Amino acid sequence: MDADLARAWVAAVATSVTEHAAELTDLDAAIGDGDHGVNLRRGFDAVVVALAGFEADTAGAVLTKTGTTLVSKVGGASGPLYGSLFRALGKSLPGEVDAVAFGDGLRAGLDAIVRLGKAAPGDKTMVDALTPAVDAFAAAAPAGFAAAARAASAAAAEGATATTPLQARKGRASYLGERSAGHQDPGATSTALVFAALAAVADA
Amino acid sequence: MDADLARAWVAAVATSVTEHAAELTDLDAAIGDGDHGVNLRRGFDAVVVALAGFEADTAGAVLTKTGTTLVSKVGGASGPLYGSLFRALGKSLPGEVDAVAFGDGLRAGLDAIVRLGKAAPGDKTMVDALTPAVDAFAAAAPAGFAAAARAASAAAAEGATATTPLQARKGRASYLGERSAGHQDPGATSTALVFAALAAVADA
Amino acid sequence: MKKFINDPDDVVREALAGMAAAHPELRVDLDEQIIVRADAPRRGKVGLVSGGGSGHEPLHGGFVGLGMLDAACPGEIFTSPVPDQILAATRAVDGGAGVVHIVKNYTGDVMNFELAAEDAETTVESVLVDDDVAVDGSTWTAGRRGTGATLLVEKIAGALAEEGAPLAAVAAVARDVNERSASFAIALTSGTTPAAGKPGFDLPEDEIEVGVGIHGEPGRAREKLRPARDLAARIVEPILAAKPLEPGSQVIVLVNGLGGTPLLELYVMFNDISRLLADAGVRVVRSLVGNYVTSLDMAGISLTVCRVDDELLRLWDAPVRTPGLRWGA
Amino acid sequence: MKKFINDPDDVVREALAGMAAAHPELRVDLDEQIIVRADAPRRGKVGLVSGGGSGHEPLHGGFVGLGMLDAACPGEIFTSPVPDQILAATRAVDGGAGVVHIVKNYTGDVMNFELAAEDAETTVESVLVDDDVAVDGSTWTAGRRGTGATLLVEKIAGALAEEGAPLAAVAAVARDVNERSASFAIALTSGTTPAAGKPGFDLPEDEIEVGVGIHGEPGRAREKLRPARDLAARIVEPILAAKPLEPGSQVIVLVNGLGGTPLLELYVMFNDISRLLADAGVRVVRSLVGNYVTSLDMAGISLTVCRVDDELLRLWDAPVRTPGLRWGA
Ligand SMILES: Nc1ncnc2c1ncn2[C@@H]1O[C@H](COP(=O)(O)OP(=O)(O)O)[C@@H](O)[C@H]1O
Ligand SMILES: Nc1ncnc2c1ncn2[C@@H]1O[C@H](COP(=O)(O)OP(=O)(O)O)[C@@H](O)[C@H]1O
Ligand SMILES: [Mg+2]
Ligand SMILES: [Mg+2]
Ligand SMILES: [Mg+2]
Ligand SMILES: [Mg+2]
Repeated sequence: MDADLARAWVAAVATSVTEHAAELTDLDAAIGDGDHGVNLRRGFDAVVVALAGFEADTAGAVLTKTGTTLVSKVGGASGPLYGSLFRALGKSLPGEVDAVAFGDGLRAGLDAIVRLGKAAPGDKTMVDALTPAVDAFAAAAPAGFAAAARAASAAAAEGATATTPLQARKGRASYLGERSAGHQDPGATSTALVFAALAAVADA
Repeated sequence: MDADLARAWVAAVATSVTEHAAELTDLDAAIGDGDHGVNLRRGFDAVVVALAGFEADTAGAVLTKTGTTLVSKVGGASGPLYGSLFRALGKSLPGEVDAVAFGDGLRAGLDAIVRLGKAAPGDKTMVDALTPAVDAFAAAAPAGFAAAARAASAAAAEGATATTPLQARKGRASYLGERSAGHQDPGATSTALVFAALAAVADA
Repeated sequence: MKKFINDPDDVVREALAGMAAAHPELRVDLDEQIIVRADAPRRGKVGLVSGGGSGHEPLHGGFVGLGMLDAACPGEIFTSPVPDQILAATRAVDGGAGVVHIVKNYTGDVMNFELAAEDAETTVESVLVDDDVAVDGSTWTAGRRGTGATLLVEKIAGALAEEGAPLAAVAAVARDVNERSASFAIALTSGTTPAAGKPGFDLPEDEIEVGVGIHGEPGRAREKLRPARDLAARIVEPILAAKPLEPGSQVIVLVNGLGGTPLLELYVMFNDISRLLADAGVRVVRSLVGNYVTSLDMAGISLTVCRVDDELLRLWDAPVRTPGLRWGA
Repeated sequence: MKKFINDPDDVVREALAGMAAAHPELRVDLDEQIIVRADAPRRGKVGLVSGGGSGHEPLHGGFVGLGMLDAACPGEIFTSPVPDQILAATRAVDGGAGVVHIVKNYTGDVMNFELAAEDAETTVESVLVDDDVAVDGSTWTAGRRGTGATLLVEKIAGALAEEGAPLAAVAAVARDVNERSASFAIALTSGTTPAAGKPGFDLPEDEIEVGVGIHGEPGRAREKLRPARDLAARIVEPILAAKPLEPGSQVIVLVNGLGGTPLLELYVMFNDISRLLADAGVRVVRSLVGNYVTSLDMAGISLTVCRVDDELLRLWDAPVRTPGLRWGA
């Protein structure tokens, strides 16, 4: 991944998040406070603006900037979490980024999210989509970036769907206790969008 | 009319007002503040209680007590108005009350309402039902009390219906301007109930 | 209808009992249904009594205390109090210097206060509040309604009474404040009285009632919902038309929620309203934003603008200690 | 959805501009999105910063001023503020004695305040408020939510900071107040965020949500609507169960509307609640009834009970001068 591909990815996420904002917000209204779509749209809109005026030669710089911008524009739970993901990913990337290095970077991102949010798989959070995505990317990395991105995207989508029956143990949804079961987690859903965007730009 | 008939009348009004409370309140909700039925029910309930413990030999005393109780229990516009009607009526009645004397008493009641509320016929108030009722009672008084009461009741009902197309110039409904037209006035409607009750007990 | 009540018929009495429990610094007489300052009557002080239907809280009971009302008599919901209550309140605050009745201009309020004043054992000055410029004041109506300005009248007259001014002066300043005030209101939804159990009127999702009062009644006209800045203009215009203000005029502004409007939205409206007033060259010297003169749970807003001079401003700033309005004490 | 707004995305910024216009005694920084006491930073005074999502007004911006917060940072609606805002607020109130962050216990708030504290150039003590006993505090959840007790924490810690107490003492008293407090809420309707444009949840005409928070989320259970006295018991019971009170305990009570509940109904509830507390032998020494910690236009009520000793009561009674809470000044 080079700086242009990183920009393309982030732009694709921005588009996707805008398209799915209402859906994410509805999911969040069911078991949270109904702002997840609005939060991410606001954040990625700001990222697009920030990157437009930002000179960068490397994917790492682009993604670090993306993370920093998310942290300072989103707020809520998803701001620091997605912000940390992109920041840790960006910071961990070397000058030249191949699939394996990117896979390592994703794992650094996952670690950052878990450090901050202390969620474990099964807690019904974005971690439930991110963890299998990171694993799938690493496993498929030898087959090349595009293949790894496709695998990660499929795994994230599956992970998101699998949150539906779970009872939440982290975030706002946990306040609902048993009533949180039966709804797909908004953050896991947006994580699937992030990897779908990655697969799309990697294929192009 | 003797004390017993006066009591019967007031009791019949109380029953009727309770039965029609929702209807009166709905009429008032359309062009006022939605409390006319509640106000009158509260008032006549209190009158029933007050009269139960009240020794009185004359219709005049019963009706004066009715008026005083209404004034101190109803509030709003209808409290002082109906209170004054019954108070003035009661006070004006001699010991022996025939139809003519009662007709004079009703006129005294109408005068009291007009003195207090300053409404003219056509202003879309209870005066629009009361005025024709008082006139009809006086006109039919030579035919006896029951006949006069029947005539008054018919005239009051007609007067109430006739308020529908009018634009209100007094009371809350006047705030609506032209929008007050097309609704029957709640106070005129309750006045029709008062005379219907009179006709019913006079006939019995 | 969902409400935190036990029985629609008991709401006012139970709320009064709640006020008694919450405000031991006030004297609440549950039999007479009045709320009185603990230190009333004060010898030589003009007593200030107001009241009206319930459902407008904190008006009036929440405005009893130092520097404002001496007593309030809450009627049933949207129903003026009865003369007995008003008389009891008048007696309770009569310190020998006379009593001012602050009466919102509604047929029922006017008549009940009039009957009470006739029977009062002290000199009573009745002051009519009729600030709502949505209603034309001609003889074609019952006259302008008393709404938001009531708060200003009670605060400023209360401050003057607190200073020991005589009856005529207190009544005069109350009338002056009313004369200088204009209000106008818009509703997004109707409120629901416990007795009716359903909204007073139904409004489609994209329509509003313009020129409403504070009793759940429909307004002067039904219009389309528009952005806050347009609604602000819709409110400011009739106010400035009815009581024109010279550029440079000093005003106190009350941006008042009708009960169901979040404070956040009131501040959005204040932002647009204050800009419009500034454009008109008017100087907002004091402002109050909140739910003060309400109509149960109606989602709506009213604006009251009162032109003041330095003396009125001084009285506005004077200490007040009531459940609903408090500063300097 | 009908709201007094221009654009859902601009509500918070415009409301902030409205606050700036309405409260010239505060310093509102529209770029940093913070509300700051005019005299901040005060040399040697511990700074008090709080914040959280908007939609809870007057919390927190309405509690900035003498004797309470030094600064507030309002996030987007129901969205915690970002670290930049919190940092800016921290800087603005840093008088060299350290800064206390009062953080309601929500994942987003905790993380954003944490990130800000890491970057702060002064010593920061973070105090977590988690008074909502509807949520069990086990590791099965994100922990108890911070709700009504936030007002008490801000008021009492603010009073101590105003007296010049050191950082550790201010943080300690804040934690102590939180520890002594318990809250529980019931909603009759959901609120509507401008962004979503429709209620967060739908409720049938005869059902309520029990154990709700202040973000429009559903509660712990859906139950049938009941009379006020039964709802009062439904609220008081879990509070007394979670934080038992010895007979004779002194408490401060906050009966708080969630935004869409008329004051009249809050007093009806206060009547029933205070009776239940009296039955339990608890002494209500101070009470506050009104809409203080809201959830936009949600019709609902929360009760907060805080056991106090004489020192906490003294701090509660100390002067406070903010838009939303004011006495003695
Ligand atoms: N502790 C946590 N760790 C990881 N993800 C979390 C955690 N808490 C919440 N989330 C994620 O954040 C999402 C909600 O984000 P958002 O709605 O933007 O923030 P908020 O909950 O503050 O309103 C949830 O759906 C969940 O996936
Ligand atoms: N000035 C008046 N003169 C005569 N009747 C009046 C006057 N004003 C109002 N009314 C009558 O009072 C009725 C309303 O009574 P009610 O609803 O009990 O009192 P309120 O208007 O105070 O809520 C109106 O329908 C009308 O008939
Ligand atoms: Mg959310
Ligand atoms: Mg009425
Ligand atoms: Mg009425
Ligand atoms: Mg949120």
